[in-house]
Amino acid sequence: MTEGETDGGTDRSLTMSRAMVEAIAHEMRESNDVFYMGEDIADYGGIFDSTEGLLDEFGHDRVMDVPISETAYIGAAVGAAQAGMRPIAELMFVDFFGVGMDQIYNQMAKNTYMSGGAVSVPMVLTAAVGGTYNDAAQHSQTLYGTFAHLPGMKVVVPSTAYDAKGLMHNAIRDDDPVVYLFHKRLMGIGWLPAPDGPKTNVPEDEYTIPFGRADIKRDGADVTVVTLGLHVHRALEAAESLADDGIDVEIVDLRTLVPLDTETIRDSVSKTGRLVVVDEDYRSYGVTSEVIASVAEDGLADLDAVERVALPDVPIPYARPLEDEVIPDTDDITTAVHSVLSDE
Amino acid sequence: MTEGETDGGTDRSLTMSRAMVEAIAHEMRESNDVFYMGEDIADYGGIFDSTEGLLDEFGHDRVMDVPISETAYIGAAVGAAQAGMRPIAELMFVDFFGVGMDQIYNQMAKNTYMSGGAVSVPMVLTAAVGGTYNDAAQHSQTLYGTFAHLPGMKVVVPSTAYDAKGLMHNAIRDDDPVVYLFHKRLMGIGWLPAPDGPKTNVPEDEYTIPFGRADIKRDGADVTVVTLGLHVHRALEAAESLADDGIDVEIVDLRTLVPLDTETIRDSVSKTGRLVVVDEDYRSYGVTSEVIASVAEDGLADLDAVERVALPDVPIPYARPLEDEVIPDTDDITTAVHSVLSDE
Amino acid sequence: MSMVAVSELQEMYEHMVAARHYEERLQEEYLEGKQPAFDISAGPIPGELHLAAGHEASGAGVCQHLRDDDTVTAPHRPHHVAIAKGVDLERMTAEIFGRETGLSKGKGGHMHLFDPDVNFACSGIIAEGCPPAVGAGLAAKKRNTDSVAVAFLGEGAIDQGAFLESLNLASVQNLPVVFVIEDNDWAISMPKDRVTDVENGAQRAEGFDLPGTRVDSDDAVAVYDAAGEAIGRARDRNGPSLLEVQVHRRMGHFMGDAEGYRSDEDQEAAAQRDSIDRLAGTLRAHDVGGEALEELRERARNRVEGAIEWAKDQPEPDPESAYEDVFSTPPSGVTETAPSAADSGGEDR
Amino acid sequence: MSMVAVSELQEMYEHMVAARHYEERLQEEYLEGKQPAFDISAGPIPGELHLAAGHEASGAGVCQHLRDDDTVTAPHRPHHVAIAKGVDLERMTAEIFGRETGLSKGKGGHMHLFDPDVNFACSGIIAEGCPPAVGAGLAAKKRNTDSVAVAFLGEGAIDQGAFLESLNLASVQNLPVVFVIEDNDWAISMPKDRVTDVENGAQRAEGFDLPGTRVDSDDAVAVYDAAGEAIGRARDRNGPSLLEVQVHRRMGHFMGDAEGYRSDEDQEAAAQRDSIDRLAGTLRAHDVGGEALEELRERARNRVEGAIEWAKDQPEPDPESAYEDVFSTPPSGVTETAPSAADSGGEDR
Ligand SMILES: Cc1ncc(C[n+]2csc(CCOP(=O)(O)OP(=O)(O)O)c2C)c(N)n1
Ligand SMILES: Cc1ncc(C[n+]2csc(CCOP(=O)(O)OP(=O)(O)O)c2C)c(N)n1
Ligand SMILES: [Mg+2]
Ligand SMILES: [Mg+2]
Repeated sequence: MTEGETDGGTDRSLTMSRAMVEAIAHEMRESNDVFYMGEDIADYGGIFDSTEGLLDEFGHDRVMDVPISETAYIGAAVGAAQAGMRPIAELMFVDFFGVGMDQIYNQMAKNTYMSGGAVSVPMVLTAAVGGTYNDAAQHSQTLYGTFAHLPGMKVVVPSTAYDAKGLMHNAIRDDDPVVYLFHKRLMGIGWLPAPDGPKTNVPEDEYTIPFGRADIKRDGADVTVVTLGLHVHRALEAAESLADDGIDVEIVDLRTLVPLDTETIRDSVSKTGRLVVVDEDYRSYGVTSEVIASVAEDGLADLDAVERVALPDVPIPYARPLEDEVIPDTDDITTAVHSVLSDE
Repeated sequence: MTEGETDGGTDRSLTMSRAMVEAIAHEMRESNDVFYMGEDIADYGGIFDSTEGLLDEFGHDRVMDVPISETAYIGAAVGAAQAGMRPIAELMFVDFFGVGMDQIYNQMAKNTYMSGGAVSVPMVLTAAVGGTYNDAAQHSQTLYGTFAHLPGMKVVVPSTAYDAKGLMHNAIRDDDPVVYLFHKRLMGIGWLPAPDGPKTNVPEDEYTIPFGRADIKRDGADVTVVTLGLHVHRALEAAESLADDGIDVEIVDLRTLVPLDTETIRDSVSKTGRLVVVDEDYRSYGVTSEVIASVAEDGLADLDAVERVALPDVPIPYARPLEDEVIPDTDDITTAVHSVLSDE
Repeated sequence: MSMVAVSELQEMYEHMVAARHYEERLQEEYLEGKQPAFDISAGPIPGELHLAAGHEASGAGVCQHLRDDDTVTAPHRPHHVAIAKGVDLERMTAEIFGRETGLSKGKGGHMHLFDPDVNFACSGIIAEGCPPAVGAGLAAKKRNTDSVAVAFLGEGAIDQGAFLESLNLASVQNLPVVFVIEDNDWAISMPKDRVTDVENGAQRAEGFDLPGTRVDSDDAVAVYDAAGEAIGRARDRNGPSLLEVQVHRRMGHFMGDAEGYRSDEDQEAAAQRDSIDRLAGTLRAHDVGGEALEELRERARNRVEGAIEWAKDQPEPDPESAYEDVFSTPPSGVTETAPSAADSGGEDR
Repeated sequence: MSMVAVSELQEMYEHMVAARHYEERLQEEYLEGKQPAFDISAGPIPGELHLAAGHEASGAGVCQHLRDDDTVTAPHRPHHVAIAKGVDLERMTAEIFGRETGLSKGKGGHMHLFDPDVNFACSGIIAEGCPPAVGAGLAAKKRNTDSVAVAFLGEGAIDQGAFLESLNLASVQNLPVVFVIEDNDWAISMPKDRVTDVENGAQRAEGFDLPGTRVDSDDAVAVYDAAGEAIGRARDRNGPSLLEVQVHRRMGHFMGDAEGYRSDEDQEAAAQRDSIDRLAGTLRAHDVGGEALEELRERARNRVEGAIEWAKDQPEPDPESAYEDVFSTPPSGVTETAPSAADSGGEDR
């Protein structure tokens, strides 16, 4: 990469957490309507650094710790959004969605439609997702498919600092509810070291990344790997080693699940003929299913072989050998790529 | 059908509601550990006749009205199940899952695994599903995919009285949590007239229908239609009219989503080569996706054409022309069948 | 003694009569084609219908204190509150009839009425409107306005987490929110004592450090007074309150409910305790004569008849419009700003 | 004056010392390999770790009244309660170290300890254990036994719907359930007054018509007495109670928490108010000498050391076992009974 061509001319590299917070701070400066609510997001700065530094600049009125009452405060964000503000509400772990889901999907996601467009709900729901640090079944899920299945919310999953900032700007400016899922392992938190990829150059200026546009994170001719979040980096790693074997993998980073960029996926598959979908959510009735079905529906003729690599349909176990077994790793991706190449 | 061959020799025909209640009553007679909790399930008999008549026989102690506190009473069912009882808890409409989901998926569904099998949670969660009577976005969903995506619960969707009884016997006897989703339009409720199909002959004796075994509701050679619940009957209707055009449709009734009988689906597709999946849940990241993906994964070579017919990704609207537009009907199925036949 | 002005009583009376007449007329329209065999898909009004006849004092007494910029959230039984809050009656009726010009273009129906002009919304999940009302109060506080928010709920909803959490959040943030419990003795078929040990729902307030009051006299004036205090407190930035009002359910839980679980005496007693009659008596005691009352009733009825007539004349929505409004129109969220090469930011790592 | 027997005080003391020593030793083990740079994936203990040093009086004082057939649910900070309830310490420790012979075969970890032999369970979502405890109480009532259920939760959990709804359900069904709030002043970084207006969490009981009591003396005997009353009430079928106990957090919310949000004075004060020292004083006043106390401490420490040693010796689970236990073993739910042609019931309609 020649710097300046693809990153707005900066060589300032940031962690994903810093990039995300930078966008939030910018929007909070621009408008008093933007504020952040959540547990431990004020003095603590967010358990996963999602609000690090915001309290100092904006104070407790706009960086608000709230009671452990997800239903009440997420619903309050809906009410404030309908009143014209632009709240950001944080669900500390996406795994906790079950205590506040009614407000999320029956109010936040549906009110625009149920009102025939008379009201809108310009809010962002942020949540930390993902495993790889042995936090077991109630603190390790991504639940990508759960949110993407229910209509009325846009669902965003950044994989790099660059994307995280642009997608967050867009999320806050969007007039519709956006669920912004950031992977803990990508944030660049001291105690949870990130892999190399997510820390990227990030322009100081604001910029938006439109929803519904997947990003080709690596060009390739032989196999299409569609993925998102942490697994973009695992797929890139697999691609590097596969390249040594002369296998040229294209990596599509979905970036948003709703809207889903089926065009980019299909274009890539029409080129490679082989599809591997890699996801950290549960295998069945989820992201891998949808990506495969969307290709089968309109591009069946192009499709020579398909594989999915996902979390098996088991709750996420605690012990290291067990968690390692179920969360897809680079080897699992490599194996799947070999498999689609030998399948025909 | 020669009576006596396929229905245990009875010519007693029951509504789906009567059949379901019969199984519950039987199990309650067999064991004091079985009891039913829910809103308006005692004196009212269940808003959708799911407990009609049970109060008279078993009294308020075993047919328990509970406060409108889904989190508390569904979680109480989990606790009682872990203590060795066999509670049935009713969520009046599946659409209300959001107020109690944490207990459902983080306790009911996960405790067996999280305890390494040390505890089990032998309970049934019943819920009414489905639209077609203009109850709008918060009272018309099926949410099949939402439950099927999250591991640890078996998910059952009967389409006939015969199946409803056998599946309910099995659900109560199963040592694992079972989500039993009954379609309002199939129950045979006076004010919500059912189509012809669901009222079937039902043996008086107990019998179980194992989970994970789809049922071929109609044999056919040309196109496989995979569906469930109300849409089994819409598909059968479509098949009749297609038969007039010489098109021979096979109809696979999934009956359970977890476990999913991929073998029966694949066998059928390997015969017909053409797959239409029909679902009343939202289109994306759901049942249609999973069925198509499961075939593409292991039977891609057999698959000549595929279509899905599902609720588009919009909340369910109220007015009749709008609801009619979004809930798949017989014509939509017919069109999809024609489409897979012309696709190749 | 209440300090309420006679003109306010007259307004409340008119709202209450309009609300009652509205429910009676909707009942008629709804049952058309549904008799003798009740088929929910027949007749001019689709779906379920929860009518609020017997609840009028609550909507009128509370909303009499509210302005357009105050927010109200109501539950599944919303019409009397909507009328008192000043929701557009014609478009609301068109919505209930499922018409294109309805408040929600026919997408929402009677449990999902939204009128942003007067900041009214309702929804069908128990206690679900409480958190958004807290949010409206939060917005008022942040914007430093003196508007308030009121959440209505049934006595059956006081056991639901959404309500209980909201009491705490409003209390700790000291928000201008009033929670109004409409106690009609029943949650569908479940009597109050089957679902809670607390006879007075306002007692819930005690665990959360906010004031709680109950009005059980079927007296719109008493509701007006108690609501005035609670809403005044909120407007003066003195924090939230909880108010419970005894009302009565005169028409079953929803249309088609035969109320087999309810005794004749209970039904009879509910019918007797009619707050509309009572308010008429109060007005007469304030020297508002029979003719003046009849004039108010006439005006109320005419408004209702006009709205129903208008609504029934409206076109049904185009089926294709079912695909619109999932997201805002015009579409938002596709802005692209500098740096222009932005989109490929992660391209070649 | 408490009627507690000296032998009970000794048992409680031993449990408390064991619990404290356990946490200190786990802290050591946990931090191994994680210093100077804290990487959560290093060292012998996986995942997050929430230690309960400073909470001991609560677990010991309450569980002293419990039998094996009584149910306890605990939150994310469970060890002191588990120890007092008699959970198998070796298998619990093996679970925390992620070993095959752990209580959950390494699948659950420290937030998901299940020991059905003593009816103990814990979980990681705030207030999530309350409804299942109500369910255990319900089962006891239905089976007409005199066993009881106790749900432990933090003071930060009293704003959560699951807790509040449970108070009501237990109250209206008159179930043998005791809710125990452990007030350690903090919910991670949030001080109590930021999240609720109520200083005394037991006040929540008032809105639900059940008795509420608070013990804030850091005195295990006072906890024992208050818990005895509440549990006795439950065992005698007189219904549920709410009990709040002041405890202290001595080790940060989880390991690695630098507590930047907390003042030194607050930390210091928490360390000072040590209920273990206090109970030792009480025992001495009951003529239990220094030597006897040291013997109890020694025994407690040995048990802990033995468990840790045993656990660290255990094998790690086979990766393939990750696929087991989603459902019960042996598999259930595949029974097939007459009529044999059952399966094709709907075949040809
Ligand atoms: C969370 C949830 N549970 C159950 C229902 C079904 N439901 C609709 S109205 C109702 C009874 C409500 O009673 P109450 O709150 O007293 O209001 P009322 O109908 O008496 O006005 C119930 C249980 C629902 N809509 N939402
Ligand atoms: C529903 C839910 N929300 C948030 C969390 C994250 N969380 C874990 S512990 C905790 C603080 C709990 O405080 P408290 O109840 O006082 O218990 P303590 O940690 O002080 O013992 C929070 C917010 C969670 N586990 N579940
Ligand atoms: Mg009521
Ligand atoms: Mg605490």
